[in-house]
Amino acid sequence: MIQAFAFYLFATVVILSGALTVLSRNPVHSVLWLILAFFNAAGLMVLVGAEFIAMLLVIVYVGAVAVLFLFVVMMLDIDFAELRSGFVRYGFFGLLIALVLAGELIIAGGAWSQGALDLSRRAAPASGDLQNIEAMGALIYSKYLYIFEAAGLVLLVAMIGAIVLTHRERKDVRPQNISDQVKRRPQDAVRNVNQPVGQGVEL
Amino acid sequence: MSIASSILLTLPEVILSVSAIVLMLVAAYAGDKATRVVNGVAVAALFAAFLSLGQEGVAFDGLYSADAFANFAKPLIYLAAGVSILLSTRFFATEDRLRAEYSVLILLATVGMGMMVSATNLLTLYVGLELQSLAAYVLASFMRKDQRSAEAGLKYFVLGALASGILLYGISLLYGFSGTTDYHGVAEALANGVNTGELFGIVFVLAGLSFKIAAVPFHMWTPDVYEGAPTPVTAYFGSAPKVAAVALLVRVTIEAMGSAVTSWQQILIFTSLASIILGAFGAIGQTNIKRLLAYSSINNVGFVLVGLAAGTQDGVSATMTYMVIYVLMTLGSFACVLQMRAADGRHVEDIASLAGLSRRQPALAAAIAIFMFSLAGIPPLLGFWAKFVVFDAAVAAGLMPLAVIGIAASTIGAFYYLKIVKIMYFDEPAEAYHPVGSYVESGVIALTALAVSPLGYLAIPMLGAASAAAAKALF
Amino acid sequence: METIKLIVFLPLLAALIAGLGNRMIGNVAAKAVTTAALFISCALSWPIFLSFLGGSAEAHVVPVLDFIRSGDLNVQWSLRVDTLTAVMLVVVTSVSSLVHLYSWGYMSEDPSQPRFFAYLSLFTFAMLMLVTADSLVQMFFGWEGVGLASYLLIGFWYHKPSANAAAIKAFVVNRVGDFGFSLGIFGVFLVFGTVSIPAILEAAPGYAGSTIGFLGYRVDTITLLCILLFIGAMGKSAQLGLHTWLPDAMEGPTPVSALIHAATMVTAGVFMVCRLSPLFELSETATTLVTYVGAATALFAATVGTTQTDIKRVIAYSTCSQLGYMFFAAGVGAYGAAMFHLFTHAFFKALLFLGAGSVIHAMHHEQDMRYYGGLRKHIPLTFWAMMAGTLAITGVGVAGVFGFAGFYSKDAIIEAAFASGTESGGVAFAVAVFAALLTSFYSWRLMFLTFFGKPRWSQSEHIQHAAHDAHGHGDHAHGHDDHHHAHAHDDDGTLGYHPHESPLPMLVPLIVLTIGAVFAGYFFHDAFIGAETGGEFWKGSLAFDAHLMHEMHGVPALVKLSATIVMVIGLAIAWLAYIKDTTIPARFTATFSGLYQFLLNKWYWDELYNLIFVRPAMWLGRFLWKKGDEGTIDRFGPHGAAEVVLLSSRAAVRLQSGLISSYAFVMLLGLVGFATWAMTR
Amino acid sequence: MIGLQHYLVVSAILFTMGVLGIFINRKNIIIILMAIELILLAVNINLVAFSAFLGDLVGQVFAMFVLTVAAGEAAIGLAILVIYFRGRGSIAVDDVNRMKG
Amino acid sequence: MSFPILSTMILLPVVAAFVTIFLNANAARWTALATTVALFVLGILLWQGFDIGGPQWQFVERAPMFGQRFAWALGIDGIALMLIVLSVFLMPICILASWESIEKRVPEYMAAFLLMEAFMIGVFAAQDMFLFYIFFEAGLIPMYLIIGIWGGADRIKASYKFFLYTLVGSLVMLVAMLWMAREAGTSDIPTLLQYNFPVEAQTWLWLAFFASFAVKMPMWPVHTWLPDAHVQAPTAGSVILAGVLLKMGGYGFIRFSLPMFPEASAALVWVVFGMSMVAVVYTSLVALVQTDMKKLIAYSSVAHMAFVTIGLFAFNRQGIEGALIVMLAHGLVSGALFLCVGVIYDRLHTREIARYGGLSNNMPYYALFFLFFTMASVGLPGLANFVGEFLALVGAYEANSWVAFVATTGIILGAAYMLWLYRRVAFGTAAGEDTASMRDITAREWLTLAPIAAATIWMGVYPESFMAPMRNDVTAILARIEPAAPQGDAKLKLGDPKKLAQAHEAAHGEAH
Repeated sequence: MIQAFAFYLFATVVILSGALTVLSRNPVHSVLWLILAFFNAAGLMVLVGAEFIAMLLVIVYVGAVAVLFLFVVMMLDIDFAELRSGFVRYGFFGLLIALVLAGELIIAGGAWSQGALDLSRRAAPASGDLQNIEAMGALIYSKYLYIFEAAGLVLLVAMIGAIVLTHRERKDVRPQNISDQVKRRPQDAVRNVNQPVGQGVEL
Repeated sequence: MSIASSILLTLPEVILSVSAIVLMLVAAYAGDKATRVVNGVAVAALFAAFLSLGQEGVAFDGLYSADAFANFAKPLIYLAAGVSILLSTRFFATEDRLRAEYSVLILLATVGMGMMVSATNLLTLYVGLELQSLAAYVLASFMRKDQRSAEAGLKYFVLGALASGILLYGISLLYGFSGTTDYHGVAEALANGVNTGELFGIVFVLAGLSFKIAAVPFHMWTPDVYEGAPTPVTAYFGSAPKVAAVALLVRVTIEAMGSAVTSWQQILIFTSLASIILGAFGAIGQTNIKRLLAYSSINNVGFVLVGLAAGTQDGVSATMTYMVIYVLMTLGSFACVLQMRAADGRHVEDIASLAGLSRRQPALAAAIAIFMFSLAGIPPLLGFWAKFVVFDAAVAAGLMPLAVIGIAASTIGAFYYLKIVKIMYFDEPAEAYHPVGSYVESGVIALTALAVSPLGYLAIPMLGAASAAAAKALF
Repeated sequence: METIKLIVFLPLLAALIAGLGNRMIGNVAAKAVTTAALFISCALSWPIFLSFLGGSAEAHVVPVLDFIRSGDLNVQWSLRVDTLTAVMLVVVTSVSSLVHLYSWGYMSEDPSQPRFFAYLSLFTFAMLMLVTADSLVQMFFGWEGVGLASYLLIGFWYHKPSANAAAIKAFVVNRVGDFGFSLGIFGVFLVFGTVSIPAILEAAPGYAGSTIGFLGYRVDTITLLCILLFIGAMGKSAQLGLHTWLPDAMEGPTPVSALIHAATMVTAGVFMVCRLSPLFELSETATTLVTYVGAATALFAATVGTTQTDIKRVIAYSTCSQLGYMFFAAGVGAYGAAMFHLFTHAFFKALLFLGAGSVIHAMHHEQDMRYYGGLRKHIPLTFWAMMAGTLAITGVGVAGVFGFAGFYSKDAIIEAAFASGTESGGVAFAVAVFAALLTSFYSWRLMFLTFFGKPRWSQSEHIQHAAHDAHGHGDHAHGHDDHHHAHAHDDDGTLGYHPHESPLPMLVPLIVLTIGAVFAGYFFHDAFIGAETGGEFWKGSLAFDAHLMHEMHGVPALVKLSATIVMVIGLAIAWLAYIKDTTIPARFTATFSGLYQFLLNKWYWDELYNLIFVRPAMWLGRFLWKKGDEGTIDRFGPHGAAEVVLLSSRAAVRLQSGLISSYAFVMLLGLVGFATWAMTR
Repeated sequence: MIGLQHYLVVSAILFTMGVLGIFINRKNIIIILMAIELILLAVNINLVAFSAFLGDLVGQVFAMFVLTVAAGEAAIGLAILVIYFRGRGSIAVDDVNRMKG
Repeated sequence: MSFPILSTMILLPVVAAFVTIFLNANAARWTALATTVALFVLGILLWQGFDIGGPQWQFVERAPMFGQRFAWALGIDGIALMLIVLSVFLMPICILASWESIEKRVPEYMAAFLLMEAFMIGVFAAQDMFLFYIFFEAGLIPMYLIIGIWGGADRIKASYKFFLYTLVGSLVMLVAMLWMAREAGTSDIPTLLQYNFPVEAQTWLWLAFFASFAVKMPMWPVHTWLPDAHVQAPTAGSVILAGVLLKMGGYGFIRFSLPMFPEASAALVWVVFGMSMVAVVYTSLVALVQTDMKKLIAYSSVAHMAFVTIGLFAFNRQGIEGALIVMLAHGLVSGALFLCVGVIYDRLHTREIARYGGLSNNMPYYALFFLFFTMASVGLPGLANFVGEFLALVGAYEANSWVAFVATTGIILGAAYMLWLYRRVAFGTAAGEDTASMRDITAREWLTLAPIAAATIWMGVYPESFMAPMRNDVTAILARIEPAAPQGDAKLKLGDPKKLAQAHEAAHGEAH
């Protein structure tokens, strides 16, 4: 009963906040609604026992991605007054199509109840003995190691990309010279001077 | 299978990712000065990856398959990637500035593409696809001072992400209703009858992948991105990712959905015809050569799908043959586009500037003419062979209406290819181009032109055998 | 080498030499070569004819070369010599050689003489190929060849628009006939499986009464074939309906008119009908048609001839009319008579034309008889030659004693028509008698207007021009002004111009032909139409009806005399109107102006054809071009398709709005579309 | 009892809203990026739900990778957005149409 | 294996074309001339070596160098032989005709022509269906360039129309070929000629091939590309277009449509006949009112080609042989007519008929040649066209009297428009000073016209030389199609000779 209540609460909130994310005029509000949606989605996941994903959602998404969004929104210094309001590009027709899509997706999901579950092809059946997080770890570092490594490359690409695109070499500041920095030794930077008291230092 | 032997099977990807990481460090360390060296090493790495191909087997518990099909597609991808690295040097040197990250991103994208064509699991498919896509988004907006480049990147990114979302949703449905992400598992599940959920999974996956190959109606990004992206990047977009995406689509449709041909064949037929026709119509009014080639690529994808729609081993073989020839034509065409430079050295993309090229630069004009006639599928150029095999497959599969409509529509396509030839050969000369004298570009043009010339027919037995072997691996 | 080959191919050789040599070899060489060739041919032809006359020769075929072999269709180039051919050979080579000779004089001032002589020889070659044809295809070759030569010669003075128009008209109208001829040949091959004339004639009786499908109808086979072939004959022989080209053809030089449009080519149709007479005999419908067409032509042309003022046109209509005689003679079965008339007609009609040419030559290319008059004294030789011709054509003679050429042949035709006893024969007889009256009238009218009365040439532009030239300049732009006196006698209607007799090369042919016109009938009538001798002479080369010939000799005396009677009446009317009281014609035309105009305008055939064929064809051509090709086929075909493509292209480009949201929307539409399709499938 | 069906419905609605958010929006590209996050969230809910109801962990592993990729995607998306903004000084959706046709 | 003469004939011009591009104008001219003459000599050798009455396919070469789907298979029968000879005969003449009139970009021009020649020979020599297709289509490229670069003022539209029109037709044919190759398991033409395709499929296949060949031919109503292309093409381009390219359509009919789909051909014969009948009358009338010389001749080509289709689909020997001869003869004669137009176009640079006139005065030899070819064109017996048209019409009459009736009107209309043209150009008076002062044909122009004239007479007087090599092939085709031949409409019924004889007697009796 509690579970059902929790589900409906989370579901309602996730949908509402999702809608408000899209509909908000102020991007800052949108980000905040998005964060709310993530929290509630995490809640939904917890309900089916996927604690790890739920945590990831909160930590990675809310903690990093959503904040990144917020950061960018703030940084871009957009003149909100100039942003046109309204979202009636395809108006009624667009909405209709979207409703059709939603309807079809729901019907598609309904297929679940028609056919019996066929569990014969499961690749990684969940066993009761392991915690969710443990089981995930076991899978990721063994069976899906390859994917895990690839995911690392994805993040690497993201990193390179973000740097390549946004890193600006400013003319008014001295550029960082990595090799100089790395090559720098204490003896280059520090001079031990045995300075008599009362006399100035020759620099 | 041990991890070690699995890693050995993925050796090409390993080589490429290690090189990418090393080169990234070099780039970070030495800065843009090292670009030429980095580019050279990257091409060498691609060549090394090519050399390391040839093993066959299933790695990582069915996540990855090194088979004849993958070994057919990968050299093509490496070739395209290598050429687009080679072509980039001079372009960026004149237009923007040389940056070493370019080839690193290409290499990483190539790793992703390797995963795509070797994927036998939806998970591999997704990650490989994203690895490639993310790199591509960056590459599209690589010339960050150029507003068109940024706009291209933005459009590509937003729509690409939407497509990924659709694909993922489809994957989730397929996974949920078949209980597995393994291609063969999915195929088994589909063989027992396709329920609505699986059907939607199929449709969504096809839709997502159609975006990657720029098939109608998921093609809208193509002209804008092709136009906005830096030309070497456009050359790359037109070749390598297309091969990877097509190969991926082929593998998914045949290996994972092969048991439910009827559920997707009609969709592919529609997409194919729509692409052929819309690509042709769209290209006619264009004044920008890159945009025109974008529509041309949409048009060509339509023909590729004709082969795939057949759903037969012949069809797959034809599709892969088509891709080989298409890649050659695309790389050649873009190399030619790179030679289009105004007197002050700026690159121009205006078709009108080609006017009378045959008198100013007869060799270049001849090369472009060869590519255009070849793209139009006029014999005796090799482009005809590409169309021939796909339509042959379609006819053999009994898809007569598709073949007839498709082939008739290719006349419309011929119209705009002819226009280019007309401008170069029939019109009065416009302002002369800046002399280029890049051996790399000239070499690429010469080699590809030679390959799609009638001499290319001599390679048909080899190509036919290889593509047949590749196709056989999927059945 | 058989003689016949020499006869036929010498003119060709000469034509090639003169034609290709053209200006390189010079006038004299060209003229000499062609004329010599023709005289040799002529000299070789007469022995053949005489040997047939003497009964010592047999019909034979000389093969030359394979022509077309296609399955059953096997056509050879070959030369057939039999009586019919022999008759034609002498007619063709004799007239032709004389015309060649005549042209030395007549064309002496023309700058393109080699071309002219080449054309003449080419014509002769084609005509000889025609008459020696053993197969219908070779006959068609000759048929078209003479058409070509005729075209070239009519249009010889190509700077004259009227000559060009006449040339084209001649060719095209002949083509209409050839249309029928061709279909006839096709039909013959379909029915008989061969185009060899002897084979056809042999097989023909077996097909009597058979029927065949044609344009959806079932018709009698032989009738169909005969009619189709006869259409060809109508075209070439200028029979009513397809006659319009012949008067216009007078635009060509006069020797051409004499050779082609009087003596030889136009009789090809008669020749063809005679050649195929066994076939025609099998179809009563066909022969009846031939009779009626012939009679109608005879009448029509004779009526028109009475009103024409151009000397050559009068003779041309006369020719047309005489051809009508020949056809209805053939139609009633008197093929021998038809050929006989052809034979005699060749002589006297050539004579008349050449005589007319002599007059024209003398009168500085003035052809209008209204500007002649009193020429008897100026050009007496010409006058006498013309007189002989007129006597011949009007058929002057006394039965059993002597007659000019036309007397024998024309009377034979009139009698045969009467004797045939058929309805069509009766009609033909009546028409023939009336036409003979008209013939007499217009022939004498010509003579009187030209040679009698007072000179009227002061109004002629040609003469004025010549006189002016002579006054203005000492030089002789026109070579025959030599004896022209500077002082003019305007009061006598001569403008001081005195015509003079033609040079010798023109007179010799006149004299020779005069002999022919006078004696040809007398000497040869036995052979051609004798009831007993005829069959022996023709030796089956045409369907000689000895029975009919017998009948012919037994017709009532009134019938026999009818021709002579009407001749006298015609002469009398002409004398009254043009000698006695020259105001009669004007009064007559004023009274019957409708009839006069009708005749003067040649029954309005040209206008009619112009209205129903020429102008509609042009209009239709333009309509099909502008409205058909450009307005419909291109508009809805390629150009329309291009338009649609461009419109679609614009639509496709407009779809590409550049907006992310619309792109996404299209993707969504595609997705929903696919999903919906997949669900509802 | 809350079944899989319920989750799928939630996911479907979220997905639709995400899609709707992309093309119905005229104001701000950032919101489009967020709409994409919503779509991915919908997918994740789907995967996790399937995973749970199948008793198969692959779905969750998949979701994890989706999250990883999504993070990278967000980073790159925002980077592109930033350079775009630098060039044009605007991120209004309707302004992103310099190239068309 | 003997010397691969056919391969040589295809590859030699390709190599020469490649070389030519790098030469200067004059060297290019001479190279092209030398190559085409060499090919002509090879063509004569081919004719010499052809064994009449020998095996149907001679000079066979087969190199399966293109994998499974098609092979480099060459070989000729008599029909192909004659068409190859026609091509190599016209080619040096084309080069000569372009000697001076082409001034810009000569090397490219010559290269285009040499390529064209290679493809033409390839079309006729191909023994593999797909190889045929490749050559068939490949010819579009050089022709497109020839029209587009060296053509007249409105050349671009014309070149597009030419290219796309013919392309769209043949693409449909390609689909049919693919189906056939799958069905029969081979693309080898000799094998396919013996293959019996299912009757219900034949109709579709036939229509697909028809789409291509009818356009190429061209048949009404898909002929409108031809006048445009002819008008705009340079002289030599028109010669090749009229002389050889149009023949590919007829060749296609006789090589594919008839023997491979006899039942469909018989069933659809009304389509061909209908279109041809309309073409004869329609295009002749249109030709009558043209004011542009080349357009007039182009329209006349359409009418002449209708004789070819009529003959081919007459289903009898006369028709087919006639059609073949018309193809050869029209190749010569219309080519020569275009050369004639070219001669005066080079002098006055207009094709407007009204600008000429009275050329007989200042250009007598030109007038003679023009007259000669005009007469040949109107089908004067003794010249080439007559033999073909006559046989074709004989065949047509055997098939259907309506067709023969309507088609034969073509000889009237043909005479009308050709003579009307000739009259306006050669007769009358010159339209201007410039017209009157044009010089007569030069030695080079003699060299282009005289050989064609000689060939025209030869073919007209002794067509056996040309028909003999093709006879056995026609027999082979007839053997394929005769079982399916539709019945003619003549249906000769013999009467009762006895009754007739009585009737005759009776008629005579009355006369007594």
